[in-house]
Amino acid sequence: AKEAAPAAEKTFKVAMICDSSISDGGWGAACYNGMTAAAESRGWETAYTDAIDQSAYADTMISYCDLGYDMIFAPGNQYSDAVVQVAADYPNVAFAVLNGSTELPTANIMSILPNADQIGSIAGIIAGLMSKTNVIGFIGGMELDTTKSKLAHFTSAAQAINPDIKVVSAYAGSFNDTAKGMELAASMINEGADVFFGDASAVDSGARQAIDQANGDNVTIVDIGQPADLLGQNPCVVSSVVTDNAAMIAICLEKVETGTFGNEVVFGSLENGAVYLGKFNDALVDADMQTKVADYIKQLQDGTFGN
Amino acid sequence: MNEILRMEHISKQFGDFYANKDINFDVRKGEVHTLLGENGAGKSTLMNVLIGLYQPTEGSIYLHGEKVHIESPAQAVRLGIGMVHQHFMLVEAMTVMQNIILGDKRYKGLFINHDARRKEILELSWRYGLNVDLEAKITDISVGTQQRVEILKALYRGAELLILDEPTAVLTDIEVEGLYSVIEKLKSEGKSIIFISHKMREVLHVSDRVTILRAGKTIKTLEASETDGKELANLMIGRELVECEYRKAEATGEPVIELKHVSYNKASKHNGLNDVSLAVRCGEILGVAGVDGNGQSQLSQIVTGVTMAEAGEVVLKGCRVSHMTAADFIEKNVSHIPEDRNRMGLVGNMTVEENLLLKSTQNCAFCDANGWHLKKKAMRAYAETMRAKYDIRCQSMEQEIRSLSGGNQQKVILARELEASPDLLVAVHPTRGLDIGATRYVRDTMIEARDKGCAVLLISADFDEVLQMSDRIIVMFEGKVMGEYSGKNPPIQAISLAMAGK
Amino acid sequence: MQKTKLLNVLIPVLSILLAFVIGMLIILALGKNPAEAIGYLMKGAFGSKTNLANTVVRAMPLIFTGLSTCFAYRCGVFNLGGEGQFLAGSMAAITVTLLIGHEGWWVTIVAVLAGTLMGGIWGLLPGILKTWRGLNEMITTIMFNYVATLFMGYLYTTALREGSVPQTAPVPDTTKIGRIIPDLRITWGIVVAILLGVAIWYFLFYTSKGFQLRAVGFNPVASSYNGLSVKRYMLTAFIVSGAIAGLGGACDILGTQFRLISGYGGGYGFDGVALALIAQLHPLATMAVAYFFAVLRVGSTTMQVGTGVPTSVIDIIQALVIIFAVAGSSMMYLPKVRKFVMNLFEKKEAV
Amino acid sequence: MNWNLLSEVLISAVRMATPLLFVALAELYSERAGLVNIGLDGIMAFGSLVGFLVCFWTGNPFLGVLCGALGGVLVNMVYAFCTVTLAGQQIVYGMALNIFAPALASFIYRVVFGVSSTLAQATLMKTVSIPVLKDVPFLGKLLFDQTPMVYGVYLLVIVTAIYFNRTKSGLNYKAVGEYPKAAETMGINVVLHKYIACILCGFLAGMGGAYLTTCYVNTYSDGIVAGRGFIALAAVIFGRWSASGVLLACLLFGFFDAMQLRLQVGTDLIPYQLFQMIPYVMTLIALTIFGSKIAGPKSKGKPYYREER
Ligand SMILES: Nc1ncnc2c1ncn2[C@@H]1O[C@H](COP(=O)(O)OP(=O)(O)OP(=O)(O)O)[C@@H](O)[C@H]1O
Ligand SMILES: Nc1ncnc2c1ncn2[C@@H]1O[C@H](COP(=O)(O)OP(=O)(O)OP(=O)(O)O)[C@@H](O)[C@H]1O
Ligand SMILES: [Mg+2]
Ligand SMILES: [Mg+2]
Repeated sequence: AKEAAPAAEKTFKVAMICDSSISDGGWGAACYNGMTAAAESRGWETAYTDAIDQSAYADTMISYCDLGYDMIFAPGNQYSDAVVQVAADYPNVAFAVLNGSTELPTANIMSILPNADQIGSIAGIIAGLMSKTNVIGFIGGMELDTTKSKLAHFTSAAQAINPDIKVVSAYAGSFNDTAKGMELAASMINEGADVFFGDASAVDSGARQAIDQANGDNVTIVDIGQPADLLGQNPCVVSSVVTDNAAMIAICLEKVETGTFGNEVVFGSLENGAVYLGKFNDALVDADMQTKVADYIKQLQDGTFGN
Repeated sequence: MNEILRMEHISKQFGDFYANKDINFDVRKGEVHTLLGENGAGKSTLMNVLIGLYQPTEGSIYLHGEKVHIESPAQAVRLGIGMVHQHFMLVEAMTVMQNIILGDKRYKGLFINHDARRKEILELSWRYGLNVDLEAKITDISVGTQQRVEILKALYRGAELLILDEPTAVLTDIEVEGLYSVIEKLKSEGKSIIFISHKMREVLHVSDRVTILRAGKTIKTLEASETDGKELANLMIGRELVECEYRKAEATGEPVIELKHVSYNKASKHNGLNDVSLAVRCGEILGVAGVDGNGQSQLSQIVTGVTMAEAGEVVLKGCRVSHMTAADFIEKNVSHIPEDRNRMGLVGNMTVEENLLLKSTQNCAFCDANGWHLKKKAMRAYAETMRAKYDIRCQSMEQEIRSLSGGNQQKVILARELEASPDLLVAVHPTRGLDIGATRYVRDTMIEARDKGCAVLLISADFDEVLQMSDRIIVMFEGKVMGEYSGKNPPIQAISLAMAGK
Repeated sequence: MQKTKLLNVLIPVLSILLAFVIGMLIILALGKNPAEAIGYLMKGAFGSKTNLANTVVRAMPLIFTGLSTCFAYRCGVFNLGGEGQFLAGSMAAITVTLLIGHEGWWVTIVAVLAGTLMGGIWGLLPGILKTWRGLNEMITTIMFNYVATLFMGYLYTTALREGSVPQTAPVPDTTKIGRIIPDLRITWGIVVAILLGVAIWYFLFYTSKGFQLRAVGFNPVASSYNGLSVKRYMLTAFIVSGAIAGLGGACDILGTQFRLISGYGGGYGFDGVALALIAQLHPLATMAVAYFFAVLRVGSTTMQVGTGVPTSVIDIIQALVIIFAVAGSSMMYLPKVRKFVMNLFEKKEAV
Repeated sequence: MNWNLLSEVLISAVRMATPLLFVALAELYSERAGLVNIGLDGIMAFGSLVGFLVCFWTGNPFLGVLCGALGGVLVNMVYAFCTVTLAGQQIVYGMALNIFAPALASFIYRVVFGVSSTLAQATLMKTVSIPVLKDVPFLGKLLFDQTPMVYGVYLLVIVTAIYFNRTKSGLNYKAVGEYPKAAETMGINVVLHKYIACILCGFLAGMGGAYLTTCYVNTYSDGIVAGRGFIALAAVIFGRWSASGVLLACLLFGFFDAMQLRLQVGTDLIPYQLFQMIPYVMTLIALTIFGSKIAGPKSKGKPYYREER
């Protein structure tokens, strides 16, 4: 990458592109918040372009490059191709790909990779402890590898705690068909599911709505939010598995400033605090349960969970 | 004088063309006033202006002495003007009753009071002798009945002034008699009628006064009692009517086309054929007479391969062709002047030149390499020769053909169909809508083709045309051939009876 | 004659300008500087060699779907299935590439042929339904679009998936359609597109078959009376227009996108219809309008990035362009308007 | 399949059919007057945004629905002017609406909520259950425990059926779609009817859109309409341009969609995309089997000028 500019005056600029909307209350929002928080902490300027088609990924990034942006943040592996193409033409611009693969990084590309296994496991621990019906539900957006491993670890963690647990799961095939989320959740509730976890952005908010409707005034079916702390957004949210994108993005920004950007993957995990469990809804989870969850997460971190 | 309608200085322009120019016309209470004029003289246009369907370019209309501005047919209905259109305005998917009460604004209430309306309509139909089955769908009733429905529609709305646009064109003689009595009845009730026709006999029979239109202009208004057919005809055509007698030919050769017991859509009386046999030989014109809608369309389609017969045999120049398509017929040198030139004969959005060459672009004179390259120069040259030869009047050969006048459109079809020196020419209503000059031209050309040895099947609703041109005549009624007559000194009485199915 | 032709060009141009004026007013209302916005737009589309090239790259798929529309509509076939046929082409091309497992230029050719064929088949299906069962192609082609899109989803999430994201493996480097100039993204696909456009133009206006096809499109009844096989021409139009879109899909996947991915190909079909209609179904004009659409797309991306107006403003301007351009030309068919405009002309000439 | 599951599927089918039904009725009113409107998706998108906004601001879902419907009318006036007054091509303008209206909706949403990244949620319309009847096993929850909108749309189906089959005005309306010139000569104002048709179409399609954001999900997101307009278009053809037919077609689509989602939850073996194809493939199969013998109103899709021959 480029040598760090010696002049301290230079205001760095970072831009984010996103195929969904930044106000979707899910993935787009979390990523945008992550970027702005990180930028603020380091005094960067930000810009974003959201709700763009796949065919415009490259054009948009090129536009930012032409306008002198220092880093481009692409929150998803679906942007990898476009990033690789554009990065080759603009060696002086840094590109950070959230959830990018470990093979992706080059001289001006870095991957940011939160630990999906841990995220799934944390949700699984809560679900395994909380489910009374022994049926838990998972709704995915697209069959991303990260989503698949979240599902796998959600399942195995829950079953490690309660072997009778059955997982019902489905993919909505979309990140923004809210109505589909509702229908999927409704049918899972019908199958008896009482703890939900999802990885489908706006689809999840539909699911939460269906859960709230099924609950009425008495919350018996709950949802575990992600990737931001969603406590309070819906009555059914019991807690959230939070991914601290801001921390990881900030690492990238710092590397740009110091001229050490590139050829690297920034991992996010329980260990470095980029993945953590959000606050509990105390009305739904008693202190006893909360400590149990904390214990299991400790085990997870130690690598002793499930043994 | 109790004049109820006066139209002053009416002009109506379509594009650059004046369909009506400075027309003056009036109607008195309780009279039958005929508008007489050739095809395209502007009769229907004038009436459409009167009922507000078209807006006049200039001129004014007075009803009961008061100037009115008729903006829409709805207003015309309110003013007591009713019209039976030349091309019926019936919604096919609905029943007779529904068609009659359509747009009725006299009764309040949301729902249709079927019983009351039925009673009212039956009363009306009984009073004027207009029998119809109210529950029948329009598609299931005959053309004559459809017309009765149209008249009922107008009367039901309380029309004081009734316009009948060529009401007799689609009727048999007996039905025409029925119509006359309806007109008498209406007149006796003090209603006024505008009657449109170009048949002298009936004009003189029903009218009180006659106004003659020619080429969009009023020529003269006459008292019917003070004139005769000859004068009217001369005024209508604009010059002394030269009785034209074509020489009749007698053909003895092999039949070019032969139909043997052909049936198609047999059940239908109006658009089917029932066991039809006929033959056309080279060098003769076989005329098919009959009221429109007795299977003529189907006949013309079967002898040109557009549709296939359901039963029986079609033999063209000795080959069985019952299963061949229009393309094969064209290949076998059959030409066709179809009944509806705009819908079936021409591609309106293409140029005059392209329409002239519609059938022959695969011809090696106009293209190379199996149709993969058009010789534009050759096409242009050919089109220009045709323009000269057939006297096609247009601004340019690159003009869209829909902007040409009907007569010139027909000349384009004629040029296309006759230049191939066909063995068989099927001509359906070849002069419909043409002025006298164009009509003469078309007829002469067809006779010329016959004399060169072409077999001609002439289907026409214009009885006089069939009589004048045919060497033999057959009459069609409800899909059947009613009889065959010689073209020399044809037995007019017998033929018109046959046309009515007698 | 001259006047009509002039108007046919003038009206869309004026309409587009009007649409832009409205767009600029929106931008002004958002508190941004319209002049600056236009500047960004120009810079994005024409600012550098790379930008110019990007515009051409963006135009390529649009040219294909536009030409596909052009061909079908000229024959009276209202094919709205450009998108499905485009995707069918891409899917076939990538599937064949990945299944063959070898690399090289011959794979490219096989893949392009497979894409064209598959596009043709995807066009043939609604064609059969229309000629055999009389089903309205506007409905069936839309249904087939959905099926194609979902099938593509199946391919990239399951059948041909590679790696962590739902997407297929990329086309191997040596199988990609080559770039004309190595450091610009323009591929030989654009040459194919332009040649195809010229070929269609020649076919429609200078060959007998094309002549007949147009006749069928304008008036099927008269055509059948004049011995043309209407059903055969219509079926051909379905197949060929599908194949054109399919070829476009193949060129796009092998030259620009390299793999199937969620959201791929969205909107190309409808854009194709819109731009072909603006071009009044003239193949050469269709290519020009496709290029214009691409300018708008690429330029407006920079404009959005530069000014920070919402992306949807761009879509609004584009829709306005379509509405105004088409409304402008249909207005010309109204006798009153026509007369008025002609009068204007006459006056000008008189002066 | 157990009863409980069937009942769940049916309830979900009704829920999914309701917005479809609004929009299909919208198209029915449009096509009955001879106007084929393929811009339903666009109208719905705009309706859903307006409905959402009003509901979000006022907390009154009913007002939201009403305003959503009016928003739909507003957008459809573009179509009305271009196709009726300018006698332009109906397909083109329908498509233009599909590009224009969703973009406008998305634009307005962004302007209103800025770049704030919290999710705006509105209050949903409450279900009104009919006492006693709702406790009828199986049918109770299906028929008598729904939002007023659901009752409304079924009422509308009946009203529509009666309107077209029994009333004078309905007869005139149908005549406009069948043979506008004949209708004109009978004193029916064709242009007015066509505009009314566009108003009704915009109103109902807007309402269908607003239903999505005021009764179904409590958020607005771009792409929320998800092709429902096109399915509704197919439903009208499928239902042979009659109110009861449209009802059946929509219920059928709703059923397939609900089934599809249930099947997805049950199995992992078959890729979900294949399930998602079911509604479209079924439409194609059903259309192929029934053919299109009844082609609907005769003049549909054709522009009308009074002075044309
Ligand atoms: N809507 C129209 N647009 C353009 N030209 C028209 C239109 N209606 C009529 N014309 C032209 O105006 C002229 C007069 O037509 P009109 O129908 O009034 O004749 P007509 O006297 O009723 O003839 P016919 O005996 O055939 O009914 C014709 O040349 C016709 O081509
Ligand atoms: N959802 C419904 N619930 C109750 N009754 C209905 C419903 N839909 C239609 N009906 C009744 O069924 C009758 C027939 O309506 P239907 O919609 O079948 O007519 P249509 O199909 O529009 O007319 P046509 O048969 O001429 O096509 C109407 O009288 C109406 O009252
Ligand atoms: Mg007339
Ligand atoms: Mg019915």
